[in-house]
Amino acid sequence: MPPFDLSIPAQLTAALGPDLLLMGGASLLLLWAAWREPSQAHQRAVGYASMALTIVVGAYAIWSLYQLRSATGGPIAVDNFRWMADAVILLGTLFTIALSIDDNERENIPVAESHVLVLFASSGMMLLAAAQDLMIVFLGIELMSLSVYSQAGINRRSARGAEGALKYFLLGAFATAFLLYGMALVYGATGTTNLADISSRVTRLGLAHSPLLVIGIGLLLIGFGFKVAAAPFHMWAPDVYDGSPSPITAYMAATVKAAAFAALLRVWMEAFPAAFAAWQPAVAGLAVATMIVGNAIGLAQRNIKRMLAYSSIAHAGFLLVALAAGSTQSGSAMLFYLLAYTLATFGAFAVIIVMARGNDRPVMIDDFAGLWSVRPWLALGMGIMMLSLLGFPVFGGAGFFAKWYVLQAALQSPTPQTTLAVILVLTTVVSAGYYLYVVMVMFMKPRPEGSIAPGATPALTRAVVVFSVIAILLLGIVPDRFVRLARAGIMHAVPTADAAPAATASTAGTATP
Amino acid sequence: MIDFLTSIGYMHWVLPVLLLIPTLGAMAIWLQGAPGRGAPGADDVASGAASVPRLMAFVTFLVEFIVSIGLWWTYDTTNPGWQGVFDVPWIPSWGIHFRLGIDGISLMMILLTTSTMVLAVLGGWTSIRKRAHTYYALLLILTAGMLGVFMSLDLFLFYVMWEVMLVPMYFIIGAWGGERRVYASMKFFIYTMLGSMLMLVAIVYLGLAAKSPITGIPNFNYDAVLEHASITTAASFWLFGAFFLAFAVKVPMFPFHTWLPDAHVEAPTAGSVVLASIMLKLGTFGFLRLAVPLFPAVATNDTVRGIILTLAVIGIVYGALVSLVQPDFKKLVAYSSVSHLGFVMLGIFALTVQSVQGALMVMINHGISTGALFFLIGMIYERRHTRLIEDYGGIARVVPMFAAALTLVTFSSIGVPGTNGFVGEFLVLLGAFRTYPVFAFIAATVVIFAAAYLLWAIQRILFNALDKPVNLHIPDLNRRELALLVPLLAGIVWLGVYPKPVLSRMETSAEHFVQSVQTRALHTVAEGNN
Amino acid sequence: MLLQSAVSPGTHPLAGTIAAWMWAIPLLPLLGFLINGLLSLTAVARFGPADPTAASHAAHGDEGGHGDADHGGHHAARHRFAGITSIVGPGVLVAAFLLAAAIFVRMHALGEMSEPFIQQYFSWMPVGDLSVDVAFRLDQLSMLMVMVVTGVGMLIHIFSVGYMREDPGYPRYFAYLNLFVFCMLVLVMAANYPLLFVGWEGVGVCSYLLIGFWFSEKANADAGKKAFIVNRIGDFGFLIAMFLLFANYGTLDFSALQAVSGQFVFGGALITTIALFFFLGCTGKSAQIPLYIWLPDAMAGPTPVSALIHAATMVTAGVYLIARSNFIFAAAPVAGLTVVVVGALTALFAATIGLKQWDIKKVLAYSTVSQLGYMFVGVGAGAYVAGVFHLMTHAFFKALLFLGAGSVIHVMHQAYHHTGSHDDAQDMRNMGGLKKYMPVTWVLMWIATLAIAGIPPFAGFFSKDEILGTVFQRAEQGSTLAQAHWLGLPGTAVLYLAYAMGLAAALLTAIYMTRLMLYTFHGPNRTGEKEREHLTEAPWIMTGPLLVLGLLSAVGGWFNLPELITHAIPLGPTAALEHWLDPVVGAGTATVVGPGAEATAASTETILIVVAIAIAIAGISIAVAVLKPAALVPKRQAKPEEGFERVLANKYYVDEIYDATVVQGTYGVSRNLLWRGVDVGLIDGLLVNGSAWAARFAGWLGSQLQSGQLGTYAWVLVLGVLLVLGAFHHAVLP
Amino acid sequence: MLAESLFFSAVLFTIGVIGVLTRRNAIILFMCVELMLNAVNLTFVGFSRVYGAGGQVFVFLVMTVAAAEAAVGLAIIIALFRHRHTVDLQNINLLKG
Repeated sequence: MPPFDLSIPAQLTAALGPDLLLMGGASLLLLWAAWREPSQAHQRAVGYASMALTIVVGAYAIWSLYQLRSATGGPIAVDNFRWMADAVILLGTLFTIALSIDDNERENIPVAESHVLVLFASSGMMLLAAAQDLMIVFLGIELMSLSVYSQAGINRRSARGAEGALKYFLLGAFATAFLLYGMALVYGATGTTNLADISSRVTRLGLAHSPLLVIGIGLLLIGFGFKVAAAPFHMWAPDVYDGSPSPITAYMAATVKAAAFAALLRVWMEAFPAAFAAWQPAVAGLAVATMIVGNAIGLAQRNIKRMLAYSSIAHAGFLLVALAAGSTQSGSAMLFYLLAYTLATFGAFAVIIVMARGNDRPVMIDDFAGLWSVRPWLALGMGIMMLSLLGFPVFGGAGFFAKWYVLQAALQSPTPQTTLAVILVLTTVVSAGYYLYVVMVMFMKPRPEGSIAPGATPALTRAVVVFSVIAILLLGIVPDRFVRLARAGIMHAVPTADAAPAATASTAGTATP
Repeated sequence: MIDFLTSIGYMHWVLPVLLLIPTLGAMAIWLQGAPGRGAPGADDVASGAASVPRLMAFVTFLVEFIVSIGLWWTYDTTNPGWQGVFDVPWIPSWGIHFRLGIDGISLMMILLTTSTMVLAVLGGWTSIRKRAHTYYALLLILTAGMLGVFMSLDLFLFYVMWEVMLVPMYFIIGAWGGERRVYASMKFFIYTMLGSMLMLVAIVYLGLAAKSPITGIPNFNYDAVLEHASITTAASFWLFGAFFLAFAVKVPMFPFHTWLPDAHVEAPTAGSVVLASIMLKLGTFGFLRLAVPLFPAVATNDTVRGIILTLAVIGIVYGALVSLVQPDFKKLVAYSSVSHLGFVMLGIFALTVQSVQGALMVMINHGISTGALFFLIGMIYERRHTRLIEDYGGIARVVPMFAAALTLVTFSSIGVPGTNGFVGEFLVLLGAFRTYPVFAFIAATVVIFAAAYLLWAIQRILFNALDKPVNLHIPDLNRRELALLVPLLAGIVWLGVYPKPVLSRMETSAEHFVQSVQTRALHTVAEGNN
Repeated sequence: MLLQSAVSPGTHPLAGTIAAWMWAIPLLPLLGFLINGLLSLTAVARFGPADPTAASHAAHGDEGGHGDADHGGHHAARHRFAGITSIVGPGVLVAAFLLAAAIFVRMHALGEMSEPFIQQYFSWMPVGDLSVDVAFRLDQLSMLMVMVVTGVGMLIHIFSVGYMREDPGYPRYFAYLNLFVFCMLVLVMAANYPLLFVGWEGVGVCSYLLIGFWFSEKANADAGKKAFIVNRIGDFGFLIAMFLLFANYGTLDFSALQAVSGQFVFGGALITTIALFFFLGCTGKSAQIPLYIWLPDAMAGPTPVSALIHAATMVTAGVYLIARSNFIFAAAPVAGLTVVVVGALTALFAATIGLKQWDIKKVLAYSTVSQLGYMFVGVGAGAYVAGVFHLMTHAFFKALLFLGAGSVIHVMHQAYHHTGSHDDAQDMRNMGGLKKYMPVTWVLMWIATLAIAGIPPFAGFFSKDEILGTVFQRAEQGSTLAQAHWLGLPGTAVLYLAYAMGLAAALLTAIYMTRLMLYTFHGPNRTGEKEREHLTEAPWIMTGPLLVLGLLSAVGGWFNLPELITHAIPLGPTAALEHWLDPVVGAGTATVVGPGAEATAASTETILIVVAIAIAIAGISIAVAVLKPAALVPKRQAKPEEGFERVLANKYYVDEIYDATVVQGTYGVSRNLLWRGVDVGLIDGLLVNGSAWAARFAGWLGSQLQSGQLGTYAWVLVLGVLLVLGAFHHAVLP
Repeated sequence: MLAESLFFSAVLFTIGVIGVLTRRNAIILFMCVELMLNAVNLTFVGFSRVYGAGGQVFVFLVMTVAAAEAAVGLAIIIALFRHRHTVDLQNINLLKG
């Protein structure tokens, strides 16, 4: 199908309707947020409105998904992968705002704009998921990043928050420069910023070994590697996650990562399939380094947010395995993984929010000691999150299928990534060392004498936990429907990495959610 | 009996129902009381809070056992194929089915499981004093997982069930265990996971190797993988290695055994019993069901076989020798398990009908005898709160019933003829001697060491002078404990004297196993040569 | 009934006769075991509280009850079920003996019976081509053994009623004893090796339980355990022999094996190995070098147990096994010579130790070891009949000796009990002059002593003489044994040597037995003044069985009179036992004798007999001449031995040597090398926890890099840039 | 001209990188990043000479974004300064491990 002509309103809304709705709505909400004196009530009201907007946009995106429209070429992709990614992103957005409403109240941050910032960041992410042009990628990344930089420091009373925000900002900008340089070089090599055009020119002109292109891909990989916190570009993540408010940390860990991976996958699969041989070793190496670094250092953590930060790094490594496989399954495996990871991460952070003590004091893993005896349901929820992050069947629900899918993608690749698969599972065993430590502390350690029970769980936070647990467990028992949805989300360009162009049309065309 | 069972379509629904009963039971128990009721850390037995869940658990297990026992009659011993097959698509996009079925081997394992679990509840009747609801719920989930492994005819399902068992056992050890329970449970979990994770990769690989050429969807159906998976010789070695590691840890084979003593020692009685009686069998069952049949050429490769048999025999002798010097009775029994399970491995890899049947018998016998030993240790521990052998001495005078039971079980574990222990070990050694006389010869020396370590232990517990005043007033077995031991003791004698009903139910499957592995190994080798 | 459902086809002459009831012979003692066992448990069973944990916290108020159950047998009241046990325990044996006797009569009436009568009950281990049935086999050999076991067993059971009645563990004792008889009967009646092994191990278990019957004494429990473990070493050999048989001949059934015995390669390595492994089993069960060490310790059990198990029946199982496997041993002359050598060595060696023992039962124990050596010399030399004959006569006179010693101990014990003394009731130095107080026992013991010493016409003379005579014949006449070589030595030399050793042992036997009699019954009495009043003859329930055994010891030789004697004096049938056993062992004997053997000249035979008698008389004379019972002092005042006497009294320090090398070696290796070294140190410490530690350390190292310094992060990032670009390096190169 | 501009921009970019690596003041660090961005802009412009206007559009995009970035960045630096009264990055290491 031809690309949409964005100058025709009908086609514009078909291609960018949810994005425009979100951006427009967010702008209006920003006005409303700035209109009143900061207060908890106002913050809450804006938060609810933001959630409502998110739900509407989400519904719109899912409706679009079922329209089965697709178009090739052009700056904006209209395909199932995009809508699926949007759905995952918006789910994370919804969770973030819900948690923020409660967390802002608890931490006394009466900033209504915080929710709007989340919406803006999310609109950047949606752009990323849809970007079929490097310019749009850049725009999306910056829109997302700038909003999140501010988010990280939203608690102005927190020195830790400010430090985190600064580190994030400086390193983020630094990495963006590499990303941008990469884009410039790719542009220089191919003369275009459109992904489909890049791909066709690389093939047509035989640019797969062009130094400009190859260095450009490398620099792009570095830029994206920073955004997804792949080792060795991960160093910012633990500090920033540690310093930021917990909902934002979850947002960064799950949703930012989801968006970055969506864009990474699209760029790689649509623009550089012909250079597979060039980038595969680097991506694989990055995956290995990330898995090892994340899981090993995770073992040494006593602060739960930092632990989850390293866990998040490790998961980036697992996702990179799917990318390195470059198989038809990579895209859907990644989507499924991101969904499962989003659920588990937000669930875990929701519990951390409940456990927080305020006063800028970090939550330590040992604070969970004996949680089972005072808050059994909470402990159970956290246990399920941990097992899900570990990728354990049934009790970890969706987490296991996510890992399974990635493994399947790795092994189904035209060049089966057995080594990566083995490293994946071995580092998973290492990760059991810290995930289980949390479980152990909650269920097997006594509650320390004189420790205060955590306060009541606010309604929205509880809703997030309950929803995550139920979704994780359900996905862990009957994942087939979502697997099929994720399958349908495979982009049209992906199979070219399999060097099977004939399958391209059929996969994208016949797939139905 | 058969007519009645056939008339209600028993074989069509029994397998899923066997999984459903404990799952529902667990939910019911948990919802009934946990986590809302009762102060945490309170003594549920004394307060009576434990009586409802344990009764529910007992009834559930009893129902489960009664439902399962029908298999004894309805199982068709002449049919070497799967029976009671239940097959529904689970995740069709990945070619995964919820496919259950049994053969003679899994039949016996299922019956062993369901019967042991009834006793396991009784065994912890008064010793599980905290958070009783959760404990019994976990025990039920554990049962579902174990049964699932025995029934699975889909590799994916097998893996899922394999892991499902892990979590309840982790909690049972970690939350209801002894002093070093945290270390033990963590070690147990990570050790086992290390083994099983590589198996996961291997399973994915196999499923993809058997994928449909038309749709490209992988196929995890056991039979499909067995028949259609196209694997290169080199790959099959690696894949076998992955399965080997998973199962060897579980068995446990030397040198992958060190989680076992810790887990056994720290676990509560029912945990130890389940570990010893059933969970260890899952490892050897894995060899019988997956590792060997899927890669017959590797399993019969001289080098591989030599290594495995060497490890098995080392385990046999080593386990016995290390048992000899254990100060802790539970640890002693744990190491003796290493020794006994070595016999199973020897039997499986010697690959004669006698040795395989013997291995199966050892699996059952070890379940009964070692289970009984752990029950007995649990009983005496409940009275004296020590497992150290030297803390006892001469107590046969104050607890004669206990002493009589322990002595009989000990004889069974030693393998005295007339008890079940002899039948298994004799058959394994006899069969193994035909193909691997040297290994069998070395393994047979254990008849000496086994007598040495166990008799020395029970002498220091039951006999000698009753010289510690604290032991003067140990109460003897109560009626519940006696009721729980009697079936085990009866089983010991029954299987020792008349094992034929059991042997005949496993015979077709064991013969099928040996023959198919041998012919398929030859076939594969021939293909490789072409 | 299950047991009758599978009786073998009715073509056999014994089918349909009383012999069809042969299954009941072992089952009767089993029934006795069940009844007595239940009685024993019922009497002591006292159910614990429903919640033991709660109870153990509050238990200490409950005084009494358990504390008084003293199993030491000193101060307790008679067991409340003693009456029932006194009837059931010996009753089942009497019934079994009567049944066996009836079958024997029926069998004897048949005259020639070439085929064994086999009853199959059920299939025990049917696996593939292996088929092990629970089946009993009645032939002449097993009939003989059944008679010995039930007969002697019955007498000892009756004796036990008197000996053990006051013991608080009375029903338990009879339960074990009945179980033992059951196992022993299974052993001798089994129709295949695995079932024989059931009995073989079963008697070991009972022996274990009975040696440690008074388990509260550590020494007793130790002795039981030692017996079992040492026996297990032998059982290992038995198992290997079975595996070899099955692996090579595909069956373990006696009849089937006999049928394929034509395939045995005469003197081949395989058959020799099989025979040697069987013999390893025998050295364990029958207390031969090097595994004899358990038997003297086994005297820790009640004395009737020593008589039944450790003298008359169980320890002779090895002899039975070789006789039963004669077709195997006959085909393996090297193995046969090994048996002869080990038997002769044991006979001599044990006899020397017997010279310096003070414990009356220890003397008898070493005597038993020594006599078992004789039996092995016999069966090893292919004189299966002679071996079994000595087995039988030994059962009579040794049971008598033990029971007599039991009576003495019983009486001594009673005396000490009355005065509250704690002296050793078994030490001969504390006895002396008992003939005055126990005349009946004294006479009977002398009969047994003369029998064991080999004085005609008592039973031992005939059997021992036949063994020694046969060994001499085998050497002289160029049998297959004589033609074989043993460790390079010609078989003839080995056999002559064995003969000489046998004679030497006979001399020593006469000496130590006379010593025992002199010190116990003659000379002055060395018990205290107060004890002397209580010394009296044992009750009739004990002396009654002694009388029967005395009779058998006296006339047991009639069962197999040599032709030389019947030729001269027509006392009875010539070589009755030999004829009786011929269908079972005849072929084996013929193989050993080899073709073209001539009968020994009557003159040679006469000389041999004269030498044997002379040696026996010499032994007794030496003992009477040298030993001075009057000079003995009670144990408490005795000085320790010196020089070689001390070595003998300490049994050549064999136990100590075994303990220091084998036992401590095993423990040491297990504890320090395997457990602490390999398990805890290497596998768990270095590999398992080591890798966990390494992962943690790596994590710690990584987290140290995470310094919080933005500069570091930037450097690492740039380093990463270089690495990633480096990873693309290969793509640019052509 | 293309080669020269590419080389020059690469040099500029490297200077920026070195600046980031060596300086300890947050604001100077940020300036170095800006330098890097501008180096990239130069590259785009250079390539535009070959390929047409596309690169120049990108440059405008980058400039706009950089401005926004500066706004956010300076705000963050000020927020931190309020807490720590310094922008020397060596002293800013509350978060580590």
